[in-house]
Amino acid sequence: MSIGQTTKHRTLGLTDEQVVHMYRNMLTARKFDERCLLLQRAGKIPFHVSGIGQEAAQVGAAFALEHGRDFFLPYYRDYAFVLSVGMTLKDLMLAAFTKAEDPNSGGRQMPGHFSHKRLGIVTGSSPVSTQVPHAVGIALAGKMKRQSFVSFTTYGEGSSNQGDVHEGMNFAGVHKLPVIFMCENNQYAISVPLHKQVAGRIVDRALGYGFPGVRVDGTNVLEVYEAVKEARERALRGDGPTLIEAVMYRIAPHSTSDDDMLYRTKEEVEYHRERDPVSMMKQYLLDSGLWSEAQDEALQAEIKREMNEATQYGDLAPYPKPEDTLTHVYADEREDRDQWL
Amino acid sequence: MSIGQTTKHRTLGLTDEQVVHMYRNMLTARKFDERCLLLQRAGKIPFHVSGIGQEAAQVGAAFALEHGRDFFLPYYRDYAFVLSVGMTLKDLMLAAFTKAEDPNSGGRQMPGHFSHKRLGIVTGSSPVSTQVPHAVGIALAGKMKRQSFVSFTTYGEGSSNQGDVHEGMNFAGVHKLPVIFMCENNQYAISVPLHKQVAGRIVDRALGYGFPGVRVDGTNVLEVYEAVKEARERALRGDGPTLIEAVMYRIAPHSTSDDDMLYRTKEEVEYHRERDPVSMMKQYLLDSGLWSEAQDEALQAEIKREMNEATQYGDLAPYPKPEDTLTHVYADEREDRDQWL
Amino acid sequence: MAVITYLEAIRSAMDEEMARSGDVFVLGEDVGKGGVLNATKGLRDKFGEDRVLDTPLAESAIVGVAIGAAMYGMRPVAEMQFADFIFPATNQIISEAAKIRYRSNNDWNCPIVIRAPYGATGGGALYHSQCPESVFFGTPGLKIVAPSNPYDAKGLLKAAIRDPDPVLFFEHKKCYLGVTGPVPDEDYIVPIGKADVKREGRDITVISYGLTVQYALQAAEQLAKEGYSAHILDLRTLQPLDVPAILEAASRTGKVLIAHEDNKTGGVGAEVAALIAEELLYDLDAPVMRVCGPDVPAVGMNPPMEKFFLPSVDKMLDAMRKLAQY
Amino acid sequence: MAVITYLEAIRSAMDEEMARSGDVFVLGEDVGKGGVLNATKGLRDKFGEDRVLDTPLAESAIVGVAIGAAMYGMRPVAEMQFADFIFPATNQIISEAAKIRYRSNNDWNCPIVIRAPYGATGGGALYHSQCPESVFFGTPGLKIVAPSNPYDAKGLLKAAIRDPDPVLFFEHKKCYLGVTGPVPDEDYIVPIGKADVKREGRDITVISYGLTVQYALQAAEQLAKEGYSAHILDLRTLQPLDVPAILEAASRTGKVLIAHEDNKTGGVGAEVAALIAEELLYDLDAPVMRVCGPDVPAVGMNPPMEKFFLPSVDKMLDAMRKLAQY
Ligand SMILES: Cc1ncc(C[n+]2csc(CCOP(=O)(O)OP(=O)(O)O)c2C)c(N)n1
Ligand SMILES: Cc1ncc(C[n+]2csc(CCOP(=O)(O)OP(=O)(O)O)c2C)c(N)n1
Ligand SMILES: [Mg+2]
Ligand SMILES: [Mg+2]
Repeated sequence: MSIGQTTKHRTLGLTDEQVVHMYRNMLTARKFDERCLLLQRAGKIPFHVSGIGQEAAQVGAAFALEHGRDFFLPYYRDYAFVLSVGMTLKDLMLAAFTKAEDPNSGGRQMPGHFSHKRLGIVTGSSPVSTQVPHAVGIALAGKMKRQSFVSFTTYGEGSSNQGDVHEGMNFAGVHKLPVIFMCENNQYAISVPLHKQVAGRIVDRALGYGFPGVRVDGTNVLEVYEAVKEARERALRGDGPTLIEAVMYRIAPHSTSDDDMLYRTKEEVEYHRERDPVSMMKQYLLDSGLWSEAQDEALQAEIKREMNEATQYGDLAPYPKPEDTLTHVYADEREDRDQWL
Repeated sequence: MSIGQTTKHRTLGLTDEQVVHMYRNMLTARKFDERCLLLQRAGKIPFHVSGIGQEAAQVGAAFALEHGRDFFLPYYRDYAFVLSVGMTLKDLMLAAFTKAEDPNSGGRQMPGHFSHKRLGIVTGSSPVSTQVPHAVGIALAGKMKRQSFVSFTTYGEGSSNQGDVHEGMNFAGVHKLPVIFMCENNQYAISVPLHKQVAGRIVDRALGYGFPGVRVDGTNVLEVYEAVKEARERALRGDGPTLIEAVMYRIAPHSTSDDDMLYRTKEEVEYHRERDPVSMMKQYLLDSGLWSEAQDEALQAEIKREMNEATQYGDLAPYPKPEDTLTHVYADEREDRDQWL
Repeated sequence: MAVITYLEAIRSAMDEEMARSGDVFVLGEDVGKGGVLNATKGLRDKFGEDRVLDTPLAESAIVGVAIGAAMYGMRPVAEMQFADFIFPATNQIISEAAKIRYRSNNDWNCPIVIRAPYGATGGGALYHSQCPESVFFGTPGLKIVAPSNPYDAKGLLKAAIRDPDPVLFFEHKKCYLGVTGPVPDEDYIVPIGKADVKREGRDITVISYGLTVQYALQAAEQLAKEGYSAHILDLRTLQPLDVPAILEAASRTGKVLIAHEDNKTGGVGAEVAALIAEELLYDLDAPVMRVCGPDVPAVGMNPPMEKFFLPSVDKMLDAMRKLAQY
Repeated sequence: MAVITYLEAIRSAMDEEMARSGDVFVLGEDVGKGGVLNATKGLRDKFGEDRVLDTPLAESAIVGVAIGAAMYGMRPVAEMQFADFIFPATNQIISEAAKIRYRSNNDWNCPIVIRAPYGATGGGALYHSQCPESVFFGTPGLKIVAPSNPYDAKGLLKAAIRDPDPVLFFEHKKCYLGVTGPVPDEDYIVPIGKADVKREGRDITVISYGLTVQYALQAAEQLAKEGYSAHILDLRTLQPLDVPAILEAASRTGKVLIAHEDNKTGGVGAEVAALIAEELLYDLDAPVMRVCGPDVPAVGMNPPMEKFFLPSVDKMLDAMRKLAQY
């Protein structure tokens, strides 16, 4: 690796601490994923959808955004993203164990359906791509109220074919809204490979909406960081949306219910596992002289400790009460109405 | 006008008779439109949506398609189109008067909602753009059954923003289906001008679906003919869909319920009226030496006679019976089921 | 109290709420010029084109963008140009708006209003006449409102805009210019969730909403001349239904006629009848009756089919008389 | 007669209809590998990937493309991966499929089948558990089917594929592997529009469809031990409802319990109750009862809320006993 490459983060304005922090978040997300797969197999949690292979893009994007100001509309694989904008392992474990204290939904939704108002994480659902117009609406509101922030949303390449993506992007393009659309193109939509899913190139769709499309290597955290940072600057300058296509590979099966060997080969998966973004990031740190194997072991141990704590906390936390089923269909009469009036 | 221009139709493989026929159809559609506006103002028919200004693209396209073989999914302004693929003035007048004999819907739908199975005109509705996936589905069926035809659909530039257009085009792109999408970009969606409606250029959207987009002067019948002809050849060769953006101007108000002076100026409309495609076509025929003012007068008289006949027929034809309301919700038990079994 | 049309009531509700708070804005197709049905006429001149926003022709985006803005804290009022064109937005309404509070365990909420001009005016045919309320009825998390007169229309629309939850607001197009009535000059709201007795009576109870309330009132005048008195309950809010008011009105006379323009099967009237069958069986003196549109896709364009399809004062009177004489 | 699962019944219906006619094909997300719920397993190997077509992730296109193919003359069977994801296709279903025959005055028709796996299995949370039938119920032009056992599932799916009109086919996911039963080896259909008495009884009538029919049958066994006999009618087709069968079953005992997993307000049960209130008032010996999901957006993921929400044999038995003892 050349010197240029090993200090790329500095040329992007990232400190050494930040880039280590990026790695830490990627690793934490990876370990969370691995833990959940174990917990699911052990019957301790019902279900898990994994983000393995997508951590680089998620962390790169999160570091380019402003926490406490920007709005985030992530999709179900974005563990590394939400961990990087303030969600904790405990929060995620509470969701995995579907417990009352889960800040995402109070144990109502499947895990991976992120929500945390204080952190700017907007509640998401399962039907894919519905969040895209929401991101546009938040950006519109910000523009109307002359607030300086962006809204950032992600979705898979399969999901990019939903009508809502088209309608949302066109709306954002017409009004030059501060939105960043990031498609995490991981080559599969469950079993359907890219070429049966998407005609043309996703990145080229931006042209038709009059704003730039950028294709980046989604396994390279710094490349994604740079693209999102530029997109954010454009948005804040009033120059409108950006579409980022982050190309990557879904290393794990679609979910704990999926047998991916029905539609792809071990060899194909192995090929990509060797290009694992977390390992590549570690290598970058090692090559830059910012990291050592000893530090890595210490970090792994620390994450493990945290993970155990979070797991235990999630496991032992109480469930909602059965009658909670009936709450929050509508506002409590006094509550919000008075707030707004 | 140079010699090259006056014989352009021959270089496209169109005979002199055909190009006169094109003009005849454009003029017939125009006269139909004008008659309906009169009938509506006189309270003889309830409502009219006009196609004035869009006849060239419609006739150009219709002549490039194969009647009795291709499938047509036109939108509500396509009078000149349907007249060119076999619908008669009588058919259209029966629809305008909402009479039982109307082949489009038996007087059930608003006029402009074309349908005629024998002519390959597929029933359309009011919610815009729903016909786009239908066109794709027909093309898919044709491909599955190894039949050699194209399906052709039109819609306005406002309607191009519906999710169904995106989803339909992507589907057609993935499966390389023999569909031609023609957007009649007439600059307005009711009162909303192009720049508030569409981000980017409509024609550029094709790139994102991996098939060619062609922008043509929609007031030039030969240019549209050429584009649709090429698109049809591509489709039959198995090379997939084409998007054609035909640029034109909606000279009339949106409908008989619309006051267009609320959102555009007389001058703007006047400017485009001077570029009226029907007059330009007449001029082309005159310049080519294929036409004379005397012939034109004869044609006008002939169309007027036909129009009067059709109007009278439509006016005098009986309405459906009240109880017809209850028919054709579902198939008559014996009918279609047996046909298919 | 000024006497105004139903359409003016709706327009002035938006006008006043927009003046009251900068969070309120309207968006939709052609709303800038005033809307194709004139509900937003004059608002752009007053509040600017940002707050009377012409959108691209894409209903799912109109609702989806409104949802995003509402989650941010705005109070968007989204216009569907015709209720018939609400269906592209179904996913945003049912999967999103209705479930945002519940799924986030009360962390987020979605205070949008979706205005949908519905019902037949004559000459609208299959796709400019529909009554789609039953599609959304029965989706918990949504509120659904359908006023029958200017007072209720204005008061309910203001309540809807101030409501912290999503409200579908169905405006019967035939009421727009056809129904006028007195409306207070000062600010007021009509609470969502409360039905209203529009006429007191002893012999039969008519339960309805929207235009057919007006038909029932006219038919009741005629019926009174024939010696029968009709009690008329206007549901006003379809969801949540005002169950106590329904049961009270039904038990008042023991003879219930339910009327709506929406087709009969699976309509709101079915739920009203079911509630009565569950709660009031022994108080009924006649079977429950329903007068509704026939179970066909929608109204035909030609006049004979239109007349056959649509409710009318005469059809209402026939049914009311039959029930009274039962 | 082989004894097979509900899922195998559905798969074999498609298999046999595809073998029977080259016009039949299936399309949807992941149907090629067999579908995420295995309903199309093995079909691609047998019929090729053109006739077991993996589509892009876009429900409106799946249905819209199927409609186009159906108008051409094909018999597409479109799979919604989960019924919860049918809503993006609402416009194509309600505005298009349901109205094609009517609006073209019988010139065109739209013989599509839309398969929608619905209902909660446990662990599916808000968006993999819904019962969306009431959204489409009450849309004339559509047929809606919801079988409760393998025999009906296979026979009805074959009938749906052969039907010249659009059919929404709701398959309860908890029946897939949980319900087995005998199915003839030879070709047969179960006619759309006919309800079926699943158990004869004298004391109470239960009217239901889908999974809750199974619960009712189990509860009836228990109730029999307590000395009461339950008459159980399985609607099988939700639209058009088999009105004579409903009235006959209700009048058989004069005590009616209606049950479904879909939430109560505005559900199919409301129409069933309304029909009874209109036609059988004087034959009833007890108010009509409904056992349904609560009026909340959908089932929660965590076990306590799930248990609270979902119907069960016990809940059914309680209601049936209460009605029997009324
Ligand atoms: C509207 C809708 N249809 C179907 C599904 C079921 N589903 C869940 S994830 C998925 C595939 C998504 O693929 P992609 O967008 O590429 O994201 P990835 O899972 O690969 O990250 C499908 C079909 C859904 N959630 N929503
Ligand atoms: C889904 C839907 N929403 C709204 C409408 C009402 N509407 C009818 S035509 C029209 C404008 C269409 O504009 P465009 O697509 O540019 O076609 P043009 O009328 O200009 O030919 C609108 C909004 C509709 N028909 N369908
Ligand atoms: Mg993917
Ligand atoms: Mg236009």
